[in-house]
Amino acid sequence: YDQMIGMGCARALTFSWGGNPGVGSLHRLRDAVENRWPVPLLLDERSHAEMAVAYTAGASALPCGVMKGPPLTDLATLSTDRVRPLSCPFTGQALIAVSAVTPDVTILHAQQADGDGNVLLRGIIGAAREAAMAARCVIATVEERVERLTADMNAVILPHWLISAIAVVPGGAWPSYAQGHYPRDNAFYSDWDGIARDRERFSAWMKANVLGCADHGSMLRQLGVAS
Amino acid sequence: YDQMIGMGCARALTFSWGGNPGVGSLHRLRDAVENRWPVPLLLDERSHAEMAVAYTAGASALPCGVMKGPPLTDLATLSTDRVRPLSCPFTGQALIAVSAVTPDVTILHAQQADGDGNVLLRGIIGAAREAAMAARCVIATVEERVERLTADMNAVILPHWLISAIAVVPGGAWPSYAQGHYPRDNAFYSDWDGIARDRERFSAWMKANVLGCADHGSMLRQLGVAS
Amino acid sequence: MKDAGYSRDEIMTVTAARQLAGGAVCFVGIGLPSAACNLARQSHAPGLVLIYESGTVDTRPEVLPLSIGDSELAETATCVVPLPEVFAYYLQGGRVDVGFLGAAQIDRFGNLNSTVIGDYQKPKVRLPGGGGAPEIATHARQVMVVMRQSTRSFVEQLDFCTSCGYLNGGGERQRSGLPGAGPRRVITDFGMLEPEAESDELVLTAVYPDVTVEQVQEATGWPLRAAPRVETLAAPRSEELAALRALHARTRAAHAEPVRIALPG
Amino acid sequence: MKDAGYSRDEIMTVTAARQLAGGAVCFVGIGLPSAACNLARQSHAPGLVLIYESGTVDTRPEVLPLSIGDSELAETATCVVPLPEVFAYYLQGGRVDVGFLGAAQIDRFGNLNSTVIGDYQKPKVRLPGGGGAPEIATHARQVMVVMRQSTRSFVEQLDFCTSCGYLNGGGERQRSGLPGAGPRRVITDFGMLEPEAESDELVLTAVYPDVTVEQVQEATGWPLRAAPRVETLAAPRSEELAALRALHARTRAAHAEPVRIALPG
Repeated sequence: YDQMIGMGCARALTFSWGGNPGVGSLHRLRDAVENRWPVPLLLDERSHAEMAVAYTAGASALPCGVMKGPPLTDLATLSTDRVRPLSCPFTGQALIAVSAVTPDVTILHAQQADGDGNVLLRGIIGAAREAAMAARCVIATVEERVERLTADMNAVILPHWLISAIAVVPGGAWPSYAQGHYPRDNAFYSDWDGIARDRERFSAWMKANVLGCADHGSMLRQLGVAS
Repeated sequence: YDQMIGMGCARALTFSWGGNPGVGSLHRLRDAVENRWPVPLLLDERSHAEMAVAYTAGASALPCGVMKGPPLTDLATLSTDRVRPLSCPFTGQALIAVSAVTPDVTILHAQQADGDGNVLLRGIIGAAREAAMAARCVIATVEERVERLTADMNAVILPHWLISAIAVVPGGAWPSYAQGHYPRDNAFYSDWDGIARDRERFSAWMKANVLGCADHGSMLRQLGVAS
Repeated sequence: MKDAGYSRDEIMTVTAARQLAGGAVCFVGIGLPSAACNLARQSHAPGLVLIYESGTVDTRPEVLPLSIGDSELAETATCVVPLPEVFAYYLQGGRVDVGFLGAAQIDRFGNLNSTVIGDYQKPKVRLPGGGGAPEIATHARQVMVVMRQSTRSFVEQLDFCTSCGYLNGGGERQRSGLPGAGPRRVITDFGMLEPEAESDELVLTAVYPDVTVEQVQEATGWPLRAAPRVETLAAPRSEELAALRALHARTRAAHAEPVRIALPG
Repeated sequence: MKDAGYSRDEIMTVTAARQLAGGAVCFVGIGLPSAACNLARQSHAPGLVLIYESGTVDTRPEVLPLSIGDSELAETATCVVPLPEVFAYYLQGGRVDVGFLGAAQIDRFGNLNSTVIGDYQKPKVRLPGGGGAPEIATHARQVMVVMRQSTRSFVEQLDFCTSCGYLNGGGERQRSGLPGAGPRRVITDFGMLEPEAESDELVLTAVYPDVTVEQVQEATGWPLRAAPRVETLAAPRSEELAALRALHARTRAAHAEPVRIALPG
């Protein structure tokens, strides 16, 4: 999402951690927040746990979810739109109400889709299921289309009628990894630090590799990642 | 649990459905509630959804959980210990607060335990995971002990430090089934209707097959279920 | 009725099955609802998505389950999700089109009792209880009820309200903020009842061949009104009957298989 | 220090690792905490249970992950659970003994900032943010902090309080009802700070060999007090250093492997 921010595509960011994992900062995010370049970015910031509760509430069609309280951090008290104190109606205990997050669209990458359109998620799934079920519309990209999902009955599957559209995009998780398909491209995460640090280098890279490529596969081939 | 009720071992029952699936009533439960035999039984009755929220709250160390409201059924309004109205602090929407259920002990049957004491649940798991994590103490019976759980990384596993004790009890789910091991004994569910309908026949059956057997395996052999 | 070549239960199940269209997502109770839903799925509505409250999603059982926890349901499902998830994300989340329920008692506004006959604290008959029904009745976009009709089951006054229909009628359900539309159809062994606009009171809208309006009224514990025009429902077609009987035969055979557990040692 | 045969980072990591005993359940942040926890698990505390906030439970990575989402963490875990579950059932549920955190700033009461330098609305430096830290600091039975010490990181006044330590001290944390005990130890590249009884103020309780109390005070942005008795921490043993260096070498080698994705067609 550093690319979307750097290209001015994002008006607001709902997030709980905004860094380059194992490397440091996301420089386009920093530039947008610190210098409003290329456009100002509204931050809707929560902790991981608040985000998990917010998506879970959204998936459950609830306006809010509950955490143990009281809210004492600067983050929790920054905005009354996200976190408010709540008293347990049974015990009086101090709790925290977290407002639901309900995306218009959730876009996620998964391993497989079958003929009916059921989508299999495998590995570290984070809050992907909740983010999908909280959304009005779900778009999935998958590594492969299969006749039947190769999954245990207790696997994490998004059933077909919750999905609006599926695109088969092999390598679609790059530069991250797809469990069971290919590993994380750690070198690119390092390279991105240098690319994104400079506005002009970033713009040139985007022009050559994103705007200048017909699809994800051509980009991967051009970058020498895919064969 | 019809057996525990009929033997007078239960003072109270927290439940959301108390029947013999596919057959009809649990006659010992009925006798205890309707005629207080052999001892009175206190009912802490909730709906499935309320129970799910109550266990989830317990597992999360919260005093209560939240559902969409308002509470309008006779069950929801029967006791203010279980369900209370709650107003969303963001939207004012009418919600339902459900008090947490935190068992002293949760006893469950599972497929496998490994050498470290991790326990694998597979198939229809209901709220077993939440009931375990809501409890102060978890006792698991398992079909088999294995070196390494034969499970996908996204399988439902209770990690070892949450479990107080594990017993290897093959056939321990009988007369129900253990996914991947043996099917449900539908005939016995039918037979139980006749056995439990009559106080004397029930007592005789319990004496012969439960009190009179050294362990679960001997009972299964005596009943001709196991070989 | 026997002369017609089908039983009352059979035409009831076939009629219930006919209410279900193509890709609908159904939350299914055990018993009559389960038979109707699976008949529909195995015949005219193969795209029907069945969810049982045990968490089996998009399940395609060959035989009818005796319990919501049957392994048949797990083994033929797209996935099996934990109980909290099926109620929170699927049902409360608004992702269920049709909830299919039975009950011991129903009143004129479609409120249901599956908890007790008599007083809750000192019941005459303690029934198994609500299970998933209260929230199915609350959240499913619409509810279908399948019940055998008699003055004992279609009553003036419920002994206990387990699941909400239209409450006291006259739009009270809608005003109270319950998300789903409530019981749109009640299919019985006499015909079909539907809620009247404005009053929300269940009125008789259709009967089976050879059933009279008076017979249905006699089997109802409140003064049942008939709609201005009462339709006659079509008798089961031979292929529908054959499919239903085959389903029941498969079920009986599967459930009669003796269980033997091999113990180690 | 170089003459000692180990770097400041190395003795800091080894010291942090030594704080972890046998079967403790640790919630681990990436970076220094992750190195310390894995060193402990691979050496003196093989029974250590490591949980990363991405949901990998009881994971045993051979190499250090670059991100909490690394597949190495998933593949070597007993199980991988969804994010809501790891935070609600494990962390908030009170099932984590030790939370291991880093931060950009810490104050004398162990409150942490990992959000911004400067004003939140117009920051001088926007940091990645809190991630799982706020709730780790709240719920873990006790917290350990590992941070390089300087007047820029050990500050009189945080720019932003991301995660709660002892708040304003003097028992305020306990009175406020936060479940965990707070930061019991802060391990730096100079030595160790611990909260004083009553005041909750961090005081210097131990230093590395050849480090003086004055050096630590100079590297601290508030007037750091020393405990009545300041211990000298043992230098890393050769097998500890060898294990740590081997871990880093394996990590570098693994992360340098080029990625090639085979596209169909």
